[in-house]
Amino acid sequence: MERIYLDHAAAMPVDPRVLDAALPYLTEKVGNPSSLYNEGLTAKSAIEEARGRVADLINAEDTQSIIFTSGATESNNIAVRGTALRNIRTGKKIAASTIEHISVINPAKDLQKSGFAFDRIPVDAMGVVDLEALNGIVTPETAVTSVIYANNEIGTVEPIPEIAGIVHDRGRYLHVDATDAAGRIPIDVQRDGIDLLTLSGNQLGGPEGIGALYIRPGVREQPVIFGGGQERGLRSGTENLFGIVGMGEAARIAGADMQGESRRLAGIRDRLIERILTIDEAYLTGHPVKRLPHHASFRFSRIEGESIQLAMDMYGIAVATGSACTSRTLEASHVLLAIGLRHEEAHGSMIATLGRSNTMEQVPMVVDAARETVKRLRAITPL
Amino acid sequence: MERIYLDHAAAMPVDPRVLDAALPYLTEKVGNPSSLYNEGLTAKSAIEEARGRVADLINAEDTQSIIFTSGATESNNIAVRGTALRNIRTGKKIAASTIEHISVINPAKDLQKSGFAFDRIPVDAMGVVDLEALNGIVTPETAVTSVIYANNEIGTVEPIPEIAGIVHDRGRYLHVDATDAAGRIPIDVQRDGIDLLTLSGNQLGGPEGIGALYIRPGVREQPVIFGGGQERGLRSGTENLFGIVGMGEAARIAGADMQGESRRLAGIRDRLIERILTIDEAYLTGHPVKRLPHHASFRFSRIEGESIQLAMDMYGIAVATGSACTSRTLEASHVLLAIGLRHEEAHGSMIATLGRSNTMEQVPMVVDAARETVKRLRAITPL
Amino acid sequence: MAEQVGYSQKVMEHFMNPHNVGVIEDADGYGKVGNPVCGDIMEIFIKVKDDRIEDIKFRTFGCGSAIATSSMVTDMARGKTLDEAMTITRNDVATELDGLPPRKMHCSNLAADALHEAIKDYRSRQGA
Ligand SMILES: Cc1ncc(COP(=O)(O)O)c(C=O)c1O
Ligand SMILES: Cc1ncc(COP(=O)(O)O)c(C=O)c1O
Ligand code: FES
Ligand code: FES
Repeated sequence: MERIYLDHAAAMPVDPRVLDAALPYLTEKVGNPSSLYNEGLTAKSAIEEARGRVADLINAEDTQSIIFTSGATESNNIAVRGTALRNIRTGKKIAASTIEHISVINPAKDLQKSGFAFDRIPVDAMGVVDLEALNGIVTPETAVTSVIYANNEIGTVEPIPEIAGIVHDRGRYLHVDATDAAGRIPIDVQRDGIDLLTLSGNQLGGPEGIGALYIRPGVREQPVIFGGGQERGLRSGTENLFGIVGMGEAARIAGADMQGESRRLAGIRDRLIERILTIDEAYLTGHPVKRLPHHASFRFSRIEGESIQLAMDMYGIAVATGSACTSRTLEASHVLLAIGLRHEEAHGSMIATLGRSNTMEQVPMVVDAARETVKRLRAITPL
Repeated sequence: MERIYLDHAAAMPVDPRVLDAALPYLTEKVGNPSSLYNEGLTAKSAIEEARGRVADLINAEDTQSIIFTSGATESNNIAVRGTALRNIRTGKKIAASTIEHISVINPAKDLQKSGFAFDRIPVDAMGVVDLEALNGIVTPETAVTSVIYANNEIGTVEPIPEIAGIVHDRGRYLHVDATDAAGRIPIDVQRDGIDLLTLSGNQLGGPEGIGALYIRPGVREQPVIFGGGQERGLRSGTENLFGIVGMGEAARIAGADMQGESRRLAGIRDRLIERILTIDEAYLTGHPVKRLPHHASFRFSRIEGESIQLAMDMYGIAVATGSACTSRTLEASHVLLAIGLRHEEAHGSMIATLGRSNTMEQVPMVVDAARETVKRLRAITPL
Repeated sequence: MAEQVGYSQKVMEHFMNPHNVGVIEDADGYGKVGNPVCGDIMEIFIKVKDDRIEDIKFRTFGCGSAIATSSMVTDMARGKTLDEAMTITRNDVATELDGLPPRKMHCSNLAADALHEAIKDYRSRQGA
């Protein structure tokens, strides 16, 4: 049975064109980019070219505003911790929406131990940040405010330019986690008014273990990891040449293909949503319109998400869930609670994120499997 | 002209067998290892197998004592910062040798800002840690003592079991940075009495951007990067599946090939050292006997290392140098100063680290190039 | 050497084809337990004859292991005397399923508790 993979937000196959471009840097084109010998210069050029490509994707004003990290988690950590500590004179306050990724929330919580206040900005039932609340919460003492470009569990795209306006009126820097949005919808840090932007290599179609952080020129930062001073001192460690070249190529391809591919995926997504919602007591989570083109997320009443994931797998389909039962802490998804779902409701979540291998032809198979799954699990539920 | 690459300590080509094993995890075998669908379970199994292989290489008592990181720099940061902060009740003291890698020294310096005392343990002229001094410096308040297994600039291998004895008599935990030693000489964390051990994926023949930290069961740690709680909560972030599988395979190969390959490289090294030392005013740095099998390091009086690197490159040879001129800070190598060299002496360093592509036949070419290089540069030196 | 990955074959069998699903309308005993942490809910119905569990059914809201342990415990209890059934522990259920992931041992291994509740309910109805 051919499998249908619908968890691209968690992990994506690397684009074959990316592999072609980056593989030589694992085997032949190897050398220390800080060294002046031939291999070192080649490595250094490759890194700077990749930096330029990532900068282009988000219209950064300066290639040097991009630093490469080990992934989105680390970028988020630098953006929160590094910005807060380096700008401590602004004030000991940070703010973040209630639907940030845990790699924003947890470093923020860690800063609370050092006396920082951590304010949460609520969202509405569709996951859109409450602009009035934002305006009330952010103050001149807020060194960094973090808002996700588009949430990974519910797909809602935030009104970043408006948010940037408020943050810059009231507080200091706006950090935006664009892990899931980049390469799917057009991002322009200058137009959008973004000071810090998190990017993931794998979510662009590049390798795992690589990410980037855009830092607007002039924004002061301090590192989270200390060492040899690579990446302008903000991310020490020998450069992951394969990862960097791969991420650069992925950014280039994403820029070139985005429009067409996003339209294609949005078509599949819309059909999938329309058909899934014909299932009894099935609901969309997140925004019906302002959502990522590759993202469809649902909840089914009276059943639980891990069981949904396991059963869908039996039909050959890989989906994600925000169920408490699959989380490390066995806690309900903070995102689903933030949009106002009750614990029982948050349990029955199913998330499908599309990618290159997905086709319109797969939709009926996915819907049939979901229908069967729901039927089975409802047959044994006491609720 | 065929190039001769002699900077394996900085960056190494990935072993073709590693590529074969790991490439499928970039393309087909992709899935979230925390998920229960088929692709997730495959990923999880692959990670656990790799963990076992890394554990085997260093004879760790428990596969779960290995956590994967983004590289040796990060492992060192966790070992220093994470151990010190989590064991703060032991005391606010840390200690490290004067020849530690900067990714040990800089996080230690950062801890000074939080009120930690940072004590330096001197080494002798060959780079061997002064055991008496160690005994005097480490106290029951010293939460973590960091000593490099073998230094990357001078190749000296430290007497780790003796050091472990003293650290455990006097202080708390011993962290050992085995970035350059692992896969070159046999390491056994149980025999050696090591509490924390840093490993680099690339230095084993695996990809860049992946590393590991061995944490003896029972040693308490806290993370440096916060997020989703992967790797027992000590290294959040989606697992770098390709990197992890690659590092596992590299560890397996290193374990199997080490004896033969290290003997082969030691033969080349010995010949290289013998011949280079026939050059006028050329000196070996580091220990003549207790040194890494693939490591040959020199200094030449009255000339400067960046020039040496550039000139050697003209002869088709890539070497490293510890010269101030090539460093980001333009400071003389702290390692060369620590073994007692004066600033002028530290300038003229040349480091050759061997790998699979190197052969005995290359030695005369390297020596001729070095002789010519030294002659040229001496011709224009005022010293 | 490596930690078990995912669920055992047995858990998956019981998850996909759970035994003894349903409601006994005229049950002699009924037990219901829930885990406030992650929200699973299990209920067990028993029919008792001559101090033996003659029929047993369950309904469960929860994860794979919650469903599999419910199915397994009903299999294990069927035909046993009440005293025998009272000795079935959470661990016994997990063992019969060839183990559960450590994380799930406490939270979704409540089926034995539900069974014990059903037996207690039966006994209290008998006024014992
Ligand atoms: C919105 C968002 N931010 C950050 C991350 C962290 O990315 P990584 O795990 O690759 O570090 C994720 C991962 O899924 C995410 O969805
Ligand atoms: C002894 C030692 N430790 C740590 C490191 C840091 O390794 P990485 O730059 O791969 O993080 C190096 C790098 O050269 C090293 O030689
Ligand atoms: S029902 Fe939540 S973990 Fe089992
Ligand atoms: S002599 Fe030029 S940087 Fe040192």
